Amino acid sequence: MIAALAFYLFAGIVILGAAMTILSRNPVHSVLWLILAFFNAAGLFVLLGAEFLAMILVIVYVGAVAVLFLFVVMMLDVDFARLRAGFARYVPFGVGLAVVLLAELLLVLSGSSFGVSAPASSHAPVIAGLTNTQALGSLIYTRYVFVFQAAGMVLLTAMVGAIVLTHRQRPGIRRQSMADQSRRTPAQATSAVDAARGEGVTL
Amino acid sequence: MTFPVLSVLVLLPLLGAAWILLAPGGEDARAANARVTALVVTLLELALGIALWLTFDTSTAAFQFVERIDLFAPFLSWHLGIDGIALMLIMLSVFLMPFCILASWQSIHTRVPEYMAAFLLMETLMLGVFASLDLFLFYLFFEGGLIPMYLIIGIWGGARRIYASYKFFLYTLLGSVLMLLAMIYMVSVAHTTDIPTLLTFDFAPAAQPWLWLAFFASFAVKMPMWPVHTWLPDAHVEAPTAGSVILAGVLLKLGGYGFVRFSLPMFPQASANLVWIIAVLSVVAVVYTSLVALVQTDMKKLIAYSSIAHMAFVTAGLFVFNTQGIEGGIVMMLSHGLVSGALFLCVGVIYDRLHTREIAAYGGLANFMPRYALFFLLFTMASVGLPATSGFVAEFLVLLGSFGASTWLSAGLTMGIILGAAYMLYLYRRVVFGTQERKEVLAMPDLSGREIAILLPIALAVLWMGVYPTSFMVPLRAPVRNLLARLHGAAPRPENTVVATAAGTRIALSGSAK
Amino acid sequence: MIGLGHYLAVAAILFVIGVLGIFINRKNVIIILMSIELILLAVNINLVAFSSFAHDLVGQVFAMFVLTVAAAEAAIGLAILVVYFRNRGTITVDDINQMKG
Amino acid sequence: MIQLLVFLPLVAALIAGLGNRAIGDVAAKSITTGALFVSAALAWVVFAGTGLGHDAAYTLPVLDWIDSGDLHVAWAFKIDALTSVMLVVITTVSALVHLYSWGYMAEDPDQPRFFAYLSLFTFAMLMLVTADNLVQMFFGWEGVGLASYLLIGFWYYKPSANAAAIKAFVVNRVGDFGFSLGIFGTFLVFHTVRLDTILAAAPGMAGHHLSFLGGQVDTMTCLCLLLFVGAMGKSAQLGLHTWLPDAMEGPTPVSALIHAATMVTAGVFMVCRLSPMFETSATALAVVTYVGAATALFAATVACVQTDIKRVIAYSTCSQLGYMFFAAGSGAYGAAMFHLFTHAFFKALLFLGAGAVIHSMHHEQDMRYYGALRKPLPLTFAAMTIGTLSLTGFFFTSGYYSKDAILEAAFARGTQAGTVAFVVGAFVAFLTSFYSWRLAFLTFFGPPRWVGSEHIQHALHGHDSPDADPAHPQGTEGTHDSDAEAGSHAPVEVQVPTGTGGYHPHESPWTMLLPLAVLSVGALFAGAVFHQVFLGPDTAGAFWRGSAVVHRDLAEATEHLPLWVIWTPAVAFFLGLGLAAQAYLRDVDMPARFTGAFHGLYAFLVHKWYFDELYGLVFVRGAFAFGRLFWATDRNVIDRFGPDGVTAVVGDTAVLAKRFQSGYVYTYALMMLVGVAAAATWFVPRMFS
Amino acid sequence: MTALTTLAASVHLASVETIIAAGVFVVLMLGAFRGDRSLVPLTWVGVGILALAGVHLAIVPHGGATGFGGLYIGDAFSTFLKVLILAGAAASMVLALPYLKTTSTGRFEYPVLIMLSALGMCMMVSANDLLTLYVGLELQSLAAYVLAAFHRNEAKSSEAGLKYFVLGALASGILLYGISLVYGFTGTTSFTALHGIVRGTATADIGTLIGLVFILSGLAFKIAAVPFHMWTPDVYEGAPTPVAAFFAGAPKAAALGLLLRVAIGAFGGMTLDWRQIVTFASIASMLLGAVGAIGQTNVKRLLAYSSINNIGFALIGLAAGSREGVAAVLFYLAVYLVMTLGSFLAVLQMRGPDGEPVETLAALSGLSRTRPGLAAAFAVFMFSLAGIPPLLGFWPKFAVFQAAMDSGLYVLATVGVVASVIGAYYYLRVIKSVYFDDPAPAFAPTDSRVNTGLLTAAALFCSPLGMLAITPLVGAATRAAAALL
Repeated sequence: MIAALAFYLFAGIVILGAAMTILSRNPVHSVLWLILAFFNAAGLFVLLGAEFLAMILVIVYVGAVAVLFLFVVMMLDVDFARLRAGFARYVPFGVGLAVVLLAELLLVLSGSSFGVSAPASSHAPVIAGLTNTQALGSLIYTRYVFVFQAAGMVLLTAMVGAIVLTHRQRPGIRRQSMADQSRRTPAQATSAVDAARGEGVTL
Repeated sequence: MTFPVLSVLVLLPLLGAAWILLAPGGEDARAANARVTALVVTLLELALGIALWLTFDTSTAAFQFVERIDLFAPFLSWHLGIDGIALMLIMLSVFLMPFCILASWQSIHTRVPEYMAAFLLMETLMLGVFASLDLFLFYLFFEGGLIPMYLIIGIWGGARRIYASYKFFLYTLLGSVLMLLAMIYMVSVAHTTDIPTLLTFDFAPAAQPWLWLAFFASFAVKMPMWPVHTWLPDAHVEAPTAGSVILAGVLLKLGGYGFVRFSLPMFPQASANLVWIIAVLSVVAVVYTSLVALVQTDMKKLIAYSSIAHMAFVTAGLFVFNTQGIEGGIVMMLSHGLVSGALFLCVGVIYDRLHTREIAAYGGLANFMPRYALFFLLFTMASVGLPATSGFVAEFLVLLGSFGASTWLSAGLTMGIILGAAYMLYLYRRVVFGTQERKEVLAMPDLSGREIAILLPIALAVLWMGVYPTSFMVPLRAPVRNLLARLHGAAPRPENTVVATAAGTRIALSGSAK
Repeated sequence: MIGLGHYLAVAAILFVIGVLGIFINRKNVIIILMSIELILLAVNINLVAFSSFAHDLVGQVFAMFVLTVAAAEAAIGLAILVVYFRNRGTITVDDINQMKG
Repeated sequence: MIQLLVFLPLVAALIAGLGNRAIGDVAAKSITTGALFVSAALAWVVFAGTGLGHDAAYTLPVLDWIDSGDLHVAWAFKIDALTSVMLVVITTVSALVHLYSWGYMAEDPDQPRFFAYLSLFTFAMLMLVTADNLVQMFFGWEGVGLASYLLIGFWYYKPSANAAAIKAFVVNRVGDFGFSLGIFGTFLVFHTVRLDTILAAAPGMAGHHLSFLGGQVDTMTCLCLLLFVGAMGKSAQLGLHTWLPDAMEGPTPVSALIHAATMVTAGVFMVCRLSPMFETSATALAVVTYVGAATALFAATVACVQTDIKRVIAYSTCSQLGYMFFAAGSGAYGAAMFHLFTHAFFKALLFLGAGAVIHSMHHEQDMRYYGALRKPLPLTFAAMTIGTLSLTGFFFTSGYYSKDAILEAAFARGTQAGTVAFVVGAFVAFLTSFYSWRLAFLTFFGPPRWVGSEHIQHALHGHDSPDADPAHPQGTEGTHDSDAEAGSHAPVEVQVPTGTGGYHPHESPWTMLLPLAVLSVGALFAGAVFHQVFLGPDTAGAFWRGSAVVHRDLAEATEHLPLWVIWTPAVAFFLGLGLAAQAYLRDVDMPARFTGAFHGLYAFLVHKWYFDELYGLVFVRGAFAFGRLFWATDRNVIDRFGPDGVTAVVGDTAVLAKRFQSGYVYTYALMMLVGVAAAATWFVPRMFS
Repeated sequence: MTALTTLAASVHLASVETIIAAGVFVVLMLGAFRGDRSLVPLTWVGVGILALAGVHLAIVPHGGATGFGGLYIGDAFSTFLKVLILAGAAASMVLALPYLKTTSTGRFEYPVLIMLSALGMCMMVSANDLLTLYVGLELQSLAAYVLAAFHRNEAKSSEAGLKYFVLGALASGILLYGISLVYGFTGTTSFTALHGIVRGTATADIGTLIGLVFILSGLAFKIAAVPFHMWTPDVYEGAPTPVAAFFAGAPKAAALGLLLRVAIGAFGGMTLDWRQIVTFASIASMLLGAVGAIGQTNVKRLLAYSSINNIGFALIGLAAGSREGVAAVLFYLAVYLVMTLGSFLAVLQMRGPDGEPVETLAALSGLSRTRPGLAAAFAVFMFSLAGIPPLLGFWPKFAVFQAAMDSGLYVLATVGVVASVIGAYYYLRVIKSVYFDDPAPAFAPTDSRVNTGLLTAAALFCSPLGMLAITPLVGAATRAAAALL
């Protein structure tokens, strides 16, 4: 009963958050709605027994991705006044189409038998006695090591990509050079000035 | 291994083209080299062709000089060989080529090497079509011919060359791709690309009409038959003289050759059942295009329309299912190749002098270009089918054959003969007869030695074919007999059936004979 | 009782909202990026739900990789957005049509 | 010998034609004329052997021609009596015309070409008559057509000549349409085109049926009528006659040779040659008779109102050909051939005589500007008179025998067609007499009316020296324009001013007069000499020896005709002569009064029964209209809905696609959504099945 | 110990990927320390690494062995495609050098990103599990997004990157949603297992089917099949030319290979179902690709439509669903890769007097006068792309039509040939510009021997001489197809 209530609460807020994300005029609000949706989705994950994923969602998504969004929204300093409101001409058509698609999906999802009754084909059954995190960990580092490594390459790509696109060599900026710092000798850095007492020096 | 004469025949122009394109030197030197090389190569080809003819065994319908290398088995072999029909068309091609080169000797002065190379490439592809005994090899050559012709029209053509070249290319391409599908189907059913084998393969009667129609799409456009003929006048008008010659002389024949080589023997039932399409279109074409030719003001366009009418004779003849019709159709191809080629050369002669194809610009040439008038007259008469010219033999045989098949067909085609005389003589009258006042026209010199050297051999060939066509028909006999044997049983019931009387004399009886 | 169907329905709705979000607004490209995140979230809910009801961890593993990749995707997306903004000074969807036809 | 006879003119033609200006006028003329005289001599030898003598008919193969399946056509010469008659006629007249042309064409700059054409024509005509098969006959048929075309259009700078040449060729082609279909049908029926075989088998085919243009028709009737269409074209029978008067645009020797003596009789020859075939079909014979009679009548009526001297003779020819046909249709092939034979002499004579007049009158052809020429041109006058007498059938001239024979045969035939032909023939004989004498009186009698002629004026003031002419070819012959027909619309019989204008016509040179003399002899005596040979009930069979059907009973029946039938032609002759004399010698205003009174009839005749107008409207204008229509169809229908249309549709689609490629991300996304949703929707119905 | 042995075997199986991954780090490190000046040597290092990986292709087992718990498969099919991918990637790296030098985009990350993308592609074609598929695809895509926007000072380039990214991410979402459905309805993500399950069911389960629809849609985006094609012209136009060349080549091969693997390898039992979608996409691509190209004035856009058009033809082979069909597609891909790379190489030669890239069709006018060799190359590529015999481009078209006819898809084949005629129209336009029109200002002469060499090689390959390659290519493609079917 409580589980059901919790589900409807989380589900409702997820959907609300999602809807508001795309409908808000202010992108900052959108990001905040998105964060809300993520939190509640994490709640759904917990209800489904996927605690590790719920945590990841909160930490990675809310903690990193959503904040990144927020950061970019702020950074781009978009002139919101200039952003035109209103929808594209064929939005009614698009919405109708989306509704049809949704109806079809619901139809399909409600009327069919799922492959969940075929445990024989399962490569990674849930093992009793292991926590969700332990179970995932044991899978990722064994059976899925290849994909795991590949995911690393994906992140590397993202890194390289982000750098190659956004990193700029600004001419006016002084950069730290450790080699130069190490090589620096007192002779270069200091000069002995024979200062006359009481008169100070001019450098 | 015997001397691969067909391979040499097919590939020699290619080598020539390569040499022309790769030859070093300045522009003038390259142009000169191109002209000479092209002429030498085409003359060598002619010599080879004559040798081929002389050594050809006319007593058999079997393919001769066969060569076979399985290049990309199972779907393509370098498989060459000729029968009498192919031989004669090869002769036509190699005969016309040197004149094309000569005709372009002076009139083409831009990008000469490319031009000559394109023509030599053209020759390779044309000969390849006639010599192929592999289905897809045939297609390769058949379709490949579009490229050089497209370039020839597009680069060296007239004012509307772009439109004409597109129309030519796309129209013919559309036809042939449908044929390609049919070929693929055939190979998937018969499991071979070998034409001799396919010639005796019996395709399912249900599939035949479709296959036949697909081939028809290709050949009808190529011929061209009414109503898919409109590319031809445009292409002819815009093409340079030699391009028109090749187009009319040889390229149009590819369609007729296709009908003889593929449609008839491979799909005999479909040919018999769908012959009405051919008959109707042929008659319409003859009358329609002849009337259109009558009102033309552009010489090349007029001859182009007359070509369409003549090619309708070819189709009509090929599909009357008797010896005279088929032989007549083939002779018509040869004759038309020579005559229309010559007519285009004639147009080219005066075009080179005055640079207009408007009929109205000329007139009175008989007075100051008598030699030209004579040649032009001869070819005009051959075009209208005057006896003792090649045109008569062809028309006569076709009409004779068609009478047995359908008197309607025969009567319709004969109408075309009347109209043919009208428009050709009308053309001749307007160009050669009459008076001339304009100085620049009057200043036109009569035929030069080079031009006579071009026209005279063709004229002699036209007369030879008219007076003693046996030379040209002997090679056809065995293949045509073979073809008719293949068609036996599938041929449509002729309008008038023929029975033998007890007395032994064969007489004709109608269905209601007493 | 809450069954698999309920979760799938939520995911389906989220998915459609995400898809809608891509072409419903003409304003801000960032919203499109967020819509993509919504779509991925929908997928994840699906995967986890299936996984949970099938007692099969593959779905959850999958979802984890989706999360990872989605993070990378977001990074690159934002990077491109920044570059675009630097060039054009705008991120209005309506303005992104220098190339068309 | 036959080869030499036939090919000598060809060789001469080639030498003269190809040599042309290189070998010079004299050489070309000598070669061709010499060749023709040799041929003529040989022809008489053949005639003596195969015709008058008793040499058997034979066939001389030369070369294979077309060999396809069971079709075997060879170049071969078939020599029999019929052929030998034709050989004589052709070579003799041709040789004389060659000779005549020396004088007539003396001023022309293109003489080699002219003689080459003449010889070429002779060759083709010889090929026609010696053909042993229908295809070779067709070769000759078309060959003479070509030569005729070339000769009519010889003065190529004259638009009217060009038009006439094309008209001749094309109208003949219409006839050939029938001829060739006839050949095809014959081959279909008999499996051969060899005359011997066909004629032998023809009687056996009577009563059989053939499917033609959707209907079942009697085989032999169908074939004969198709072939007869060819004959109609070549022999200018009613319906296909329109080219012949226009053909007068050619030089006069040509008219004499081709359009009087030889080519136009080819149709008659053909019918006679194929007489065993025609004999199998009464229908065909009746048609031949009616067509012949109608032509005779038509041409004679028109001839009565023509003012151009050559046209009068041309219509006369047309009319006489009608005689020949209804003779043939009546079964009197011998009479037809005999009339052909005599007609060759007197009609050639008339033409050449007319040519001499024209030559003397500086190429004035309008009889209204003649008059009183018997004094300056006595020899020509004599020749023309002989020709006229013969044509009108004066007693014991050649024409008398042949025309009588025809009328009698038609009457004796006893069929409805024969009777009609007889009545018409008798009336035409009257008309013939009238217009022939009208011509003679207008030309040679009365006051000189030369001053009104532009040609004469031109000659007097423009070009005193005829030698100056060659440089400017326009002056060589009259500028009568058959297209314009200007003269025909004004009342023809107007009074023109009289007077010589100071012009002095001269008699023609001997080269022209000698042929006239020779032909005069023929015109006078050929009938008397040969009529028994050709026609006699006892001798005809021995003469023709199967080369043409001879009805002995018909020949005998003509011996026993009522007296009024026998005298009818003579009466007609005198009536015509009398009327002509009254109208053109005594009461010279009578023609004008007549035309005023019967204006409608007169206009009808002057317009030649409106055939040209009708054909011009229906066929010429029609063909051009359809040509333009179809040409427009090419562009506006076929191209528009074909390649250009497809291109346009593709182009429009391209524009649409380009516009749809809006550049906006949301459009693209929507499109993707559409794709997904459509694919999903496609499969959703699957759920309920 | 056993686990380690298995792992070692798997790593050996995936040594191509391993080498490339290691190579990425090598180049990245060298680049990080040497900087952008060393672009040229680094590029060649990258080419060397790809070549090394290529050599390994011959060594590693490709008899259909699976590794990493069944996530990875090395078979003749993947090997064939990897050859194409590596060749395409290597060529894209080399041909970019002159462009990068002259357009201030000469940064060492270019080869790195290409290699990362290649790595993703190799993973894709070796995927034996939806998870591998997804990660491989994303690896490839992410690198590609960055590459599209690589010319970061150019508005067009960043717009291309943005569009590509947004739509690509949407496509990934659709794909993923499909994957999740398939996973849910079948209980597995393994291709091997899916193959068994799908074949087992008499009529395809609707949920699986809808999942498959979503998956195919996602993949259709990657190969730019209609209606998921709309990004292509914009991205090709906006992206730097070498990048566009790269996009048109290797990723298409990889994605189409993946599509084959999924459609035939995993869902072969549902051929009758997905054939309808593929047929539609094929027809729509052929027609729209042809029609869309007609109005173009930008050569790169034109080539983009050409790629849409060509994918349509390739899909005919997929629709056939037979071994011949797969072989035809692979053959098509191989030839298409060369044709498209050749075309872009030719486009790269189009440079104004100052070396700046020129992309308009009008600039090609009269090229045959100013640069006959280049003009001839253009002609060869265009006629070849149009599929006019005897140029090599005819044969793959021929092969797919043959496959379609053998499978009884007569209508599809007929529409295909008609579309090929429409398509010929715009290829002819290029040739018309090059040969028929009056010359435009000449391009700056080329300074890259390597590119000229590559261009010549590609042109020779596409010329009738290339027919010599038919037998080995078709043989290999047939063996590869046999591994799948």
